[in-house]
Amino acid sequence: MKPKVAFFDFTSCEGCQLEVLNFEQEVLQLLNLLEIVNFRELMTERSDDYDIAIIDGAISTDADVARIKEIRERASILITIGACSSLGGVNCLKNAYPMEEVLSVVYGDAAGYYNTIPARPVSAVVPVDYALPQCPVNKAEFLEVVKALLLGKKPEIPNYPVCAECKMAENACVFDLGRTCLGPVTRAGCNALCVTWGRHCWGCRGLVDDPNVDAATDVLKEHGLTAEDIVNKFRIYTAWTGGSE
Amino acid sequence: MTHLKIDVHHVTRIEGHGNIIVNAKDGAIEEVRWEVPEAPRFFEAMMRGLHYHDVNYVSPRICGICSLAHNTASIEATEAAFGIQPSEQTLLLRKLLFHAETLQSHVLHSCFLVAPDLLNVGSVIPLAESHTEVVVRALRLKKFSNDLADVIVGRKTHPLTTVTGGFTKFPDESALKSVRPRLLEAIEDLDRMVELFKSLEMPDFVRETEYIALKRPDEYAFIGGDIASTDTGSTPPENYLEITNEYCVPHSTAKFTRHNRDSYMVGAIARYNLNHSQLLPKAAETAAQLGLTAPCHNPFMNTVVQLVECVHAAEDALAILDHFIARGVKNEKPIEKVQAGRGVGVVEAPRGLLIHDYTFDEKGYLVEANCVIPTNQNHMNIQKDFEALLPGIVNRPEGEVKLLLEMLVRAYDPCVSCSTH
Amino acid sequence: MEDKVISKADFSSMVDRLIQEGEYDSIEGVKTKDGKYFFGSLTNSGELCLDYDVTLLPPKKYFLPQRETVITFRQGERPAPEPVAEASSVVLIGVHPYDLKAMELCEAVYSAPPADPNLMIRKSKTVVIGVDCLNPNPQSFSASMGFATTESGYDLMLTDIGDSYVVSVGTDRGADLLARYGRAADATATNLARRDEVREMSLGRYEKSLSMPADEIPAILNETWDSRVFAEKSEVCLSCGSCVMVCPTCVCFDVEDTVALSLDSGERYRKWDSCMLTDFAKVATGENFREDRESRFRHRMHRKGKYLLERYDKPGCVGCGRCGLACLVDIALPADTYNLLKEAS
Amino acid sequence: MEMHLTPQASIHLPRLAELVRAEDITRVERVYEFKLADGAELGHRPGQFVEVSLFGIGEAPISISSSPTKRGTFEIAVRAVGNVTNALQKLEVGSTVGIRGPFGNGFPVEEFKNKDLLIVAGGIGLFPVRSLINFVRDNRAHVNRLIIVFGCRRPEERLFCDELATWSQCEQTEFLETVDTCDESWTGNVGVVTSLFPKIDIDAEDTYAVVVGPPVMYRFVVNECLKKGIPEDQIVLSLERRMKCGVGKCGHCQMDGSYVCQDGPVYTYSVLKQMKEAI
Ligand SMILES: Cc1cc2nc3c(=O)[nH]c(=O)nc-3n(C[C@H](O)[C@H](O)[C@H](O)COP(=O)(O)OP(=O)(O)OC[C@H]3O[C@@H](n4cnc5c(N)ncnc54)[C@H](O)[C@@H]3O)c2cc1C
Ligand code: SF4
Ligand code: SF4
Ligand code: SF4
Repeated sequence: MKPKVAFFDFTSCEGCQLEVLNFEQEVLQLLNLLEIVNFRELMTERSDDYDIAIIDGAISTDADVARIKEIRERASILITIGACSSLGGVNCLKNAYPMEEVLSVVYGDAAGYYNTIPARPVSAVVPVDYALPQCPVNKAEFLEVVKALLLGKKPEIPNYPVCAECKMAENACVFDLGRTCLGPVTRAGCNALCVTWGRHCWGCRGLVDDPNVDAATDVLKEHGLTAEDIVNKFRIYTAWTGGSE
Repeated sequence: MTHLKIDVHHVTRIEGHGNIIVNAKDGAIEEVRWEVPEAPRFFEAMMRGLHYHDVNYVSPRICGICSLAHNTASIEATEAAFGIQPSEQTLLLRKLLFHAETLQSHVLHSCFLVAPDLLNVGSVIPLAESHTEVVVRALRLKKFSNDLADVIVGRKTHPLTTVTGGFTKFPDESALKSVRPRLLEAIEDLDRMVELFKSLEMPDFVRETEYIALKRPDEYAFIGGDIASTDTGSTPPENYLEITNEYCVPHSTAKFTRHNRDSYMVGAIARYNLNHSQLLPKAAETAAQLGLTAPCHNPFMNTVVQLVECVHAAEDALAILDHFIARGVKNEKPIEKVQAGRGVGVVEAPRGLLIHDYTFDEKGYLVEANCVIPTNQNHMNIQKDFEALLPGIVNRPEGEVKLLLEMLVRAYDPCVSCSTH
Repeated sequence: MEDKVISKADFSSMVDRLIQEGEYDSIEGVKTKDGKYFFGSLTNSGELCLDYDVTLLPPKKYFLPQRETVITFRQGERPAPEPVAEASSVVLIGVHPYDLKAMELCEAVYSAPPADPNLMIRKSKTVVIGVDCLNPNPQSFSASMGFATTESGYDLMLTDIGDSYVVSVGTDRGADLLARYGRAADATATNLARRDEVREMSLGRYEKSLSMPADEIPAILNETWDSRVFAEKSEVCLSCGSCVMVCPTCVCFDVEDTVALSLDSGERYRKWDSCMLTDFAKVATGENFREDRESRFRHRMHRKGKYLLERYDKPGCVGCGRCGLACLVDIALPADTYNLLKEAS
Repeated sequence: MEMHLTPQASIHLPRLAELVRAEDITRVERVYEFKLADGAELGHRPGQFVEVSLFGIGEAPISISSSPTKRGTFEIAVRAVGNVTNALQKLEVGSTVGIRGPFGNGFPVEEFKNKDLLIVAGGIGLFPVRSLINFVRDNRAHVNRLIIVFGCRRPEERLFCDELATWSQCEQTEFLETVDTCDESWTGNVGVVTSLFPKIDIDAEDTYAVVVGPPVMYRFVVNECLKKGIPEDQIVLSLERRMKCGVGKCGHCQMDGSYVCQDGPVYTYSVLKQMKEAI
């Protein structure tokens, strides 16, 4: 029996679902292994009978909260893909402001029509079995996780900083090039993608389990960042500090 | 008494969440509504205080499908604010990227989201068996356009190398050369898609509206230019507010817009109606083959126009690629310059006119932002199309009515989560 | 063996000929990017930089790649595992003496019984052309490790004496390569005197050094297990593993299985691992045998300074300074720690 | 020097073995009997281990639990805690696995000759020492006295109950047993393993103690052994560390300068005492 898989999207850019759709070569093989019963962006049929729920997007409205709880009850395995569902993602940038303020900045006088709550990762509302952060989700890692689950193996999500992979990729260190980077505290697994393409790490895979944030903060300061810059840097992906279920 | 009650909660095969509500009794329409319940994300509020580099990085997260368009609009707005004139190479690379995104987005839409309706199935999955060749070609086209973007920006969704003032890394000759034969193959695949669509029939429905798109004297516009309307002519981008006039309605978290009439349309049809004379030869020929004549007032034809644009994009991409293969890509440092000020960036995302408007302080931190998304501009036009389409079909079976309304929504290729950024 | 001399122009033509004739699968040498150096494939001699200070990664990557398939297998009833040892013929140009010494250690580790053939096969298919390091990087202390120059580990060794290189021939294979591809003459006494002079001058350019003879390090480590130096230095450690990833003598790896999407076949691969990473010594039941930064930091210092030396009779650190350059909190350079321990003891 | 380096020499290539029998010991522990596909003997010493491969899942180091005197097949006993060990539980008889090894030094069986042997096993520490116990029982003249002390947390967690019964009934084997906690149905000794020590009377100079169990147990049991006067180099322990290659290359099992996979897993207390990272 092929496991039944359902995809659900919450507050997000839907880039993660698109990344999954971007398995041009692999998608046909995947369909041999899984039965996709719910994928709103791709198909009209839907079913509430599924084993694995794959979630993208953060939780940011009261309706989201109710919906994710319902999904958790039905799914035996719940996986979050992407930074939004796994960490809260860029959605949490708004949490720096009062909700009335963000509503009125965007909707002006009509702010009263709408509901919003501070954005949060899925794990803040229901237990998550496996979280695959990254913005957008790492296709290769997603495939590895799917295969691991099919084999009955626990997926391996790295618990060490991006620096290690960045060295293996033989990049020049961003700090040596006169810029700054969150690689030293960010969970690896992307092969230091951004640095390899001439940028720095923004932290889209979230922090490692035991980050030395104090030491990293000192490093950032030494490289010319103000305390405010540092807050801004961390808040892009790791603004959610409310813990998990 | 017959009661027609339609409540499509979350239309499928579109990007984001939208609902269709219809209530009719004995052929009398009591209620017909396009609703957008998407959770809003507040980019304009939450990006405030970010450094411009981070703004350019965060703003593409407005939309995973047209992240390149957002990224480019964001960068162009920033450059306008700082008074940066990017190099010719930068502009050319950006155009090549746009073609990659247009291709990938249009192929995804026409083959994966729309084609199932025309072939009477619920998704592309059964087509993998019944129309294997089409699906394989469509997948190959999509993969090609993704890979073309990958070579230049590192990954298709949420580009990496694009920054204010230029690029951080450049494709080498061998990478560009390896792409070229695949581009030729893509052009062939597109021909076959065109063949397929020639045989498919689009619903016959016509409603003329106002069409708005960018217009440039030199080419079929995708980046920059003036904002042109079929009703009122051209407006410089800085004055976009005169065109968009955004307003809120309680049943939609996305804002609506209006200009000269109750609604206007943006996207492939709008571009085609305004700029069809600038299509490259092969694209113009394709339009003729598909029976397309300007102006086009049938929104269902949007998908067909998208195919024409794919041919145009592939054609132009080949010219640009050949230019870079012949001349090489120079390793240019991004231009750095920061000053306080406001800038507006305008581009034609696959779904239509996209505007980013930023104000920065003297250190380059964002003070204020406004983003107008193509789908915002189309929401009201969808509503107006519903109102025009429904009376003619209200007596048909419920399933048929529902399908036609859904197909109409899909024709617009709406990017709903994007519109509630 | 004998010493030759070759003009720089002739050496460049030698490299170009090596590239063009295709006798070897690839010609690898030191190139530059972002103001740093790295070993990469050469497409013409103009890309080669022989006056570099240090490469980002050591040439170890050619013998022990970052990720390497070690066996393939089928899934199901008949797994039929097959060993994999991929190796191509390579000429590797521009290896500094410390990296040659480091390779000798790697070889010692991998040839200790039971020997690992993968590394050894690659080594045997690689012709190594070394070059003396005349402008050491600011963290290098290889001179005090005794590795400013080396008498072994290369097929050919170049020393830049101005317009030409003195070429020390280390092996028959090197002599043969030089004879077939290069136009070298016998080195004159003046050439050799000049070589000694430039080598001598380079010694003055090391900014870092040990405050004790290198062979005292094990004894110092023996006495200082509980020294506060370890706790103090490691407090700011990011556990990022950078120091290990860039090290020419670090050889530890992790092993994982992965399967094809069809789930019918797969491979087992090994990839670089680092004892500075938090979970390196953690077992399935949750116990972590080096749970805190201090114990990991101490372990690395002992491994570099003592364990490897005692086991393989070759130093576990060659003083290349890469770890010092890579460490963002400036604690990784073994010389700094050994000097502090010496002071404290 | 000529080196014949064929890929066949790969340190990573397992031999194939067939699962011929599997039986539950407890809910999470199971014993597996394997037969090498080429019909060869494993050729191990008590205290050695193998790397068990489940292709696609991974490898895990597991002690050989049967005695070398058992011919034709060998046994391992495994607690399911992770990927490989969980997947083993689902393995059906007739399946093929990969085996590398035997690795490690094993117990210094030769030194036990004509001595008294005191074996102390805690929990699944019994898995490796079972090999030694059965070896000695099959070569009973090899040692003088054979004293076995076994402790586990509760009666339900007792392992190899049939064999425990045999040992306790055998005249030539002295067998003591305890559980940490229990209900009324248990009539035996209650308390940690060290609580049995006062009951053991030995000629310390002539005794070798073999101690295997969870890390916490070592300190206490070694202390008791020392108190009884057993010389430090006659106290033998088997350790566990993270392992990947089993052949002294991957670095994971390093403890001070020692590679547990090669120099160990068996060490005498006199050696371990010198090591800072041992216990
Ligand atoms: C010398 C030795 C003998 C052992 N004998 C037995 C035995 O007889 N019976 C038994 O049930 N268990 C034994 N173990 C423990 C057993 O190896 C681990 O429980 C097992 O490796 C867990 O692997 P896993 O794949 O199920 O778990 P995962 O957590 O999925 O492990 C992943 C990988 O981590 C490593 N690893 C994790 N835990 C350990 C560990 N404790 N020791 C070494 N490597 C580890 C392995 O390389 C493993 O492949 C022994 C360990 C050692 C070192
Ligand atoms: S480098 Fe950092 S920001 Fe980039 S993908 Fe990796 S974790 Fe995300
Ligand atoms: S420990 Fe540091 S200095 Fe020593 S060899 Fe390794 S990287 Fe070089
Ligand atoms: S010593 Fe430095 S380089 Fe090494 S792990 Fe610690 S912080 Fe990273």
